[in-house]
Amino acid sequence: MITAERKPFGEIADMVQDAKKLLILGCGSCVTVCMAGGEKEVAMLASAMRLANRKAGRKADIREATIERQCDREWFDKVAEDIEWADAVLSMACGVGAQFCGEAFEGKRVVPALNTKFYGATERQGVWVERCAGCGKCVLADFGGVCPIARCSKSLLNGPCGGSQDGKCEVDPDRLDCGWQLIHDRMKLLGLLDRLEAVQPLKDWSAGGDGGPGRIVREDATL
Amino acid sequence: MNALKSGSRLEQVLAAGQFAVTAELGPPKSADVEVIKTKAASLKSVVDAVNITDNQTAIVRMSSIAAGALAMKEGLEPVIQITCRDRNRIAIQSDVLGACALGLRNILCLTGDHQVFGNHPTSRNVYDMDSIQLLAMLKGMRDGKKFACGDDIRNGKNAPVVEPRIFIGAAANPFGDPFEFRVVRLAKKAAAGADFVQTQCIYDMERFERWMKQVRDRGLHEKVKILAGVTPLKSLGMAKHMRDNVAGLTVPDFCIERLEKAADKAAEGIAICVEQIQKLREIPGVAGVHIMAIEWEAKVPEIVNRAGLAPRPQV
Amino acid sequence: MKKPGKRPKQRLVVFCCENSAAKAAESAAGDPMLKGVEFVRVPCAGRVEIRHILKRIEAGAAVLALACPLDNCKYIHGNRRTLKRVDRVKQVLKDAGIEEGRVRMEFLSSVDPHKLVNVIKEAKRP
Amino acid sequence: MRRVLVIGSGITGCAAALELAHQGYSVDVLESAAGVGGKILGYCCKATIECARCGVCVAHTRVAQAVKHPNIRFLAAMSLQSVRRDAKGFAARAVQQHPAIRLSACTACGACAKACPARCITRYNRGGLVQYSINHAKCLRRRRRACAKCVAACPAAAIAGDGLSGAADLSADAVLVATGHQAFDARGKPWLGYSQVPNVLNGEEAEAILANRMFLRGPNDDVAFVQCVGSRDPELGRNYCSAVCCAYATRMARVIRHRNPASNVTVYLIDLQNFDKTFSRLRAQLAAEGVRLVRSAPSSIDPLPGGRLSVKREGVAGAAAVAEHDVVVLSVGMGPAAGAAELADQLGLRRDEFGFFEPGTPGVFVAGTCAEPRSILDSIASGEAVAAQILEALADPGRPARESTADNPNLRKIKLSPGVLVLGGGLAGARVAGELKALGYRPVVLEQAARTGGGASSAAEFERLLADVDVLTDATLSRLTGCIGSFHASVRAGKTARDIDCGAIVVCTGNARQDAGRDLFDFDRILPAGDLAAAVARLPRKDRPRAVGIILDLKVEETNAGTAQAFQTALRVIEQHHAEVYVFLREVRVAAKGLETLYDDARNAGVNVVKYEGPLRLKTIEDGVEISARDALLGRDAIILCQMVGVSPCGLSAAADAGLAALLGVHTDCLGQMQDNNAHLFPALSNRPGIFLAGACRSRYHPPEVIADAKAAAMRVHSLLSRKHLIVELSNATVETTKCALCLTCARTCPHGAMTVDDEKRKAVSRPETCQRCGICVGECPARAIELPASVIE
Repeated sequence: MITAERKPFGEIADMVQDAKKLLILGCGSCVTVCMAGGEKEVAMLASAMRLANRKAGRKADIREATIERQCDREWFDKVAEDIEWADAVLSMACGVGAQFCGEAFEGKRVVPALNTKFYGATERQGVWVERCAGCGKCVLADFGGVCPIARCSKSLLNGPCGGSQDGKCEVDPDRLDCGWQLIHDRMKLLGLLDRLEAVQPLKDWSAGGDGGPGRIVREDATL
Repeated sequence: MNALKSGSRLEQVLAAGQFAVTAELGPPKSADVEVIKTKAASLKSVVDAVNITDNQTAIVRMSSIAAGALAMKEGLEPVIQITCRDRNRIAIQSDVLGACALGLRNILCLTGDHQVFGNHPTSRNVYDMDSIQLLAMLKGMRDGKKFACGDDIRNGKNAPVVEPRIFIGAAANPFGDPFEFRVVRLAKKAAAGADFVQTQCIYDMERFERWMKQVRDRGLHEKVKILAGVTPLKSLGMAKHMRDNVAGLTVPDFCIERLEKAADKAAEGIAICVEQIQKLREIPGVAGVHIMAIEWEAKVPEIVNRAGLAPRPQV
Repeated sequence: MKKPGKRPKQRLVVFCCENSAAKAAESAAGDPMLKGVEFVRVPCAGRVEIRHILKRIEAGAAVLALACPLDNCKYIHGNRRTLKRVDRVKQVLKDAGIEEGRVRMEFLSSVDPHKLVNVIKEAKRP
Repeated sequence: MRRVLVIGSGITGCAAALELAHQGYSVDVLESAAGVGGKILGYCCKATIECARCGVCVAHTRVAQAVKHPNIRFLAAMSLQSVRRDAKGFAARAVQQHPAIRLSACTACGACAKACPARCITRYNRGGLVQYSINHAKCLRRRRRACAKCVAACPAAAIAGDGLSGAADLSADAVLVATGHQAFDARGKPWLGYSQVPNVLNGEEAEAILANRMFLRGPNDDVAFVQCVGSRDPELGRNYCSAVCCAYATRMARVIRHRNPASNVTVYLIDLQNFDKTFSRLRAQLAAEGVRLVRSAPSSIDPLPGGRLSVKREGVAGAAAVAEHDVVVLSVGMGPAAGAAELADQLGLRRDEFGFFEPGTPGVFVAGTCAEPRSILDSIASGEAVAAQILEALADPGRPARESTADNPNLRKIKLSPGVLVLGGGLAGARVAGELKALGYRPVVLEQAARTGGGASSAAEFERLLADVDVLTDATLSRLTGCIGSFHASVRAGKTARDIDCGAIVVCTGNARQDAGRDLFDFDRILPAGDLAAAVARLPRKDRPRAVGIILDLKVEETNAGTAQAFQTALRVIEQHHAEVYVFLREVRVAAKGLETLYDDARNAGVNVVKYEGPLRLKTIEDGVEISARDALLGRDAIILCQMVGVSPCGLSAAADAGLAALLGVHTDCLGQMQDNNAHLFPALSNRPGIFLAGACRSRYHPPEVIADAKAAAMRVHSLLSRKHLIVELSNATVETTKCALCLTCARTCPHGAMTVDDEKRKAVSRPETCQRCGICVGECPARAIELPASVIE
């Protein structure tokens, strides 16, 4: 999923301080799962805004809504009226949803309440970890299913640097596993250790973010 | 190795089967040329070549090529370090051409310390490639006479091919994990194009010897010249810091104990270093020693002398 | 879309876990300190949601969440979950510039009615 | 219907009565006091923000449940006059000592208290236990005055009119003695000033004060606790450890410090017993919170002008040391209750040298603190265990009342599988299987090793316990699905795979000791203490060690089990091989029956006991292993050369199998052992309904404790499965399909494993039989998709 964290309250409040009518719009998919922008987070942020406004003597109407996904245009229909009503929409979706909301309602100011972080998985309740860097050309098959680009701090393709110690990465030994230790262990388990002896050539980064804004077209699905 | 690849002094010493000695020179954190002059003065004629570090530990310093050119003027032979952290394949190839044009003949390929350790931790890193890919790229430039993209190294269709003639080095860390992969890394570096390697500083002799055995078992010492790294311990504090805070380094207890007992910690540190060099010379496959006297360049002559490595051979 | 509910002004709302504070409150019934306090019984402190607390604070009340002592939750860790939620509410209040003391959490067991009276006394103190 | 007479309504009696009543037994509980519940009524909660696991609150819950149970009749203010065996069992006569309120009829309306002119009727209302009782000393009828105002006022006819002359003839198939204990009368040590000097309290008085107030006297008091008053004292004829005093004193010390961090609290002690699995954490907290532990037994307590107390003790190197305190609490030990001798005569019970009851005679059972000093939680375990024993002895596992679902669409009837899976074939597993077999079940025992036996125990006993039991050796659990009442276990035994359906699972997998000492053991000179005696005996005579060391407390706080093993080993080595034996320990852990005497026997036999402090080092040299440590008593370093050294594995016990815990969905605690640190789960419950725990996997190591654990676990299984059907109300958590994001937060946060994902409905669902209606999932769901019908809050 795309993981995100809510921005500090002060930053959000500054962005929307001149909105007299504010819609806080949650998203029901990834950011609900990673507890950053689901219905509960919307309610919590709305409470904080109301309390802060009251304290500061500001008058502002706040509406709350959460739609299934902000990355699909259709779901916005349900809240079209609220969006029309609002001076500003505070999107609690990832950067994708927040932008898409603005595209769906051109002329409406949409501001993000979240910082979008990475493609991640739930390690355990309350902990999300990065697993994919979206390089556009998946190399997992060569590395036993462990991505050297996302999981090595330096995205090394040919083995661990000298900072691998006791399975941990020197960049943050308390929290980070050495991605290459994981690759090594997995390849060993799979009996494929010898494959790591091949020198990996330079990677084509143009398939991912370095190739400009991405676009996928499924010809069979388009008309 | 009959025909020399670069003709550098370091290459010649190693080719002649002499026990090579290299040292390290950290460029200044300013545009101050005097720093290079002072450090060079103590290293001149004492060692065969001197590594010029590339923004080591991700702290901004004078560029290694510029500092290397200045050091050369002072009579040293530089080994230019290049890391993958700050430049992409375009910039690095451009730098290599430039270095070569300035007469610099040795280039050492490194992945580079992560920027979080340095003074610009919020910067963006590059890591367009890793050190092994860098080695392969440089070998391709020298031997294949082509850029990484496949184009010939020439100024135009009819212009001559002028490839960089360089002696290519790499680093090796026998102390990182996973231990059994360490020798594989060396093999990959040799395969990618390393002519020589310098190791991380060695205190844990037992682990180094185990690693060297693996190296010899694979015959790697015959493909690539191995210079064992040493760092004299300046003080007890430094020894403890190296033991506790530097990933990929083990400082054995006996070193700490010796320093604890010694009245003159610095002298004891030098003594330990000299003993280590003598032990390293005994290990088959070790072709030289790389003395990394961190901000202590002045002590290198004493170490080289006491280790019986002076004077350096003329080539 | 929701708008803040209109509730009569409450001075103190106490969320009481049925397994501890609610029993203590029964034992302490009649104590003058408990007068005017609104008790909300919950099967476990872990049932209390952030929105429940915020809603009451928005309505002008102070909230006291009472849970079993840590490691003494009948449902293992309902109290720890609520502790985290109360911390979150505090953050929301801090963000909004509201005094964090508007929400408090205390831990007491079913056999400590005197402690219940004591924490309510503390919570009522302006 | 089977009938059992329980003598004593304390927590042990109530715990046992509840189990028996649940099985359809009719239980009479005789109580000589005016109110029921026994000692716990006067004990305080010892939690700071963290539970101290004293058990006072859970004990109240149990007593309250017992009071409400229709099959249990409480006979308060009555005592046993006579008892004799007859053809059917026992015929007993109990006499009313003074007027009392019948709990079963009382509605707790309070009319009697209002009507009483002498104000002698008091209300007890704490921890969900509400009861009125008549204070006999103040009652007018005691003074032969005609007063029946309470009788008249009671709308429920719960107070008998004839007060003093009542008597009851009771018949019973079995008698359970649960008469509890009596605290040592500290006047027996006059130099400590009890009852002479103001502000010198005993432990029970301190408990009673803190049960009702925040402080013993004032918030700034300097408080001292004096341990081992009337226990571990041969001169008083009380040469046993009272097992609970270290617990209550240190827990109260923490409470006092917590309530006023500026107050000084000191505990004078000899050894700190390891009374709980969270003990090491508690010790760290004591240190962090500044509770002073002073190793000394005070020699006198005297009043000072101004009201403070002067406490004299022997200080360092024999010099006297004096400290001043405001309040001193004497931690009085447990002794046999008054009347124990008489009761023993009536029932033909034997008593040990200190007056505690020995295990019963046919038809007569003993449990709780009348048998040995026990904590509240251990008393509950003892009560559950003895219930199983009674069911087995009467060869009648009972039959719980059947509930009907016919006219309630909100109820669902779920069939319970009668199968039981026991994981582990060690002491606990074999015991559980044996108990279950006796209760009519056909358990399947899974043993990871090639044979059953686990740690150390006699082969014959294993054979007896496991006869006719389906035992799979070399077997592991590979998958578990389902929930309480119908688990499906996939098992690999040797090369074959097998599926087992069962209604309940008992985990008895012990602990992984082999991993623990790997950095110490060379298995030649340094080996696990448990293997030491056998290893010495295996050596040829000429190679036998001249000196043997046994080391406890090396890495973790030692338990009773380690101490028992150490001294038993020491005695064996001395007797059989005449070697010198040194036992190194930090504390003498003797908080279980017989251990203090074992400790004395060992010392009398010549075992050298070294109490050490600070680090202990083992150095292997040519002719043995050098043990060096600082002798805490002599205050100097001790270096002892031993040819063989045993290191107590109990002290090195490692975590339970984390993989198994995850597979079972069972939580582990701060030590990595199974079962949360949670008094509600004690003894046998896990966080997952239907999965029970016994023995070392939940940190019970001492064999008598393990056996009690196994019985209690069997009782829990029986209590569940004997119902045949589970009747559940459909008031569990519900999930709104359109809102559920399938994020799995509920499944991850439900402590009971009740939430799963229904693939067809594309939403999370809760299992009604597992859901405990706590609402944690509702509180956590980020999509607000879950509701708990039983608790709707707006």
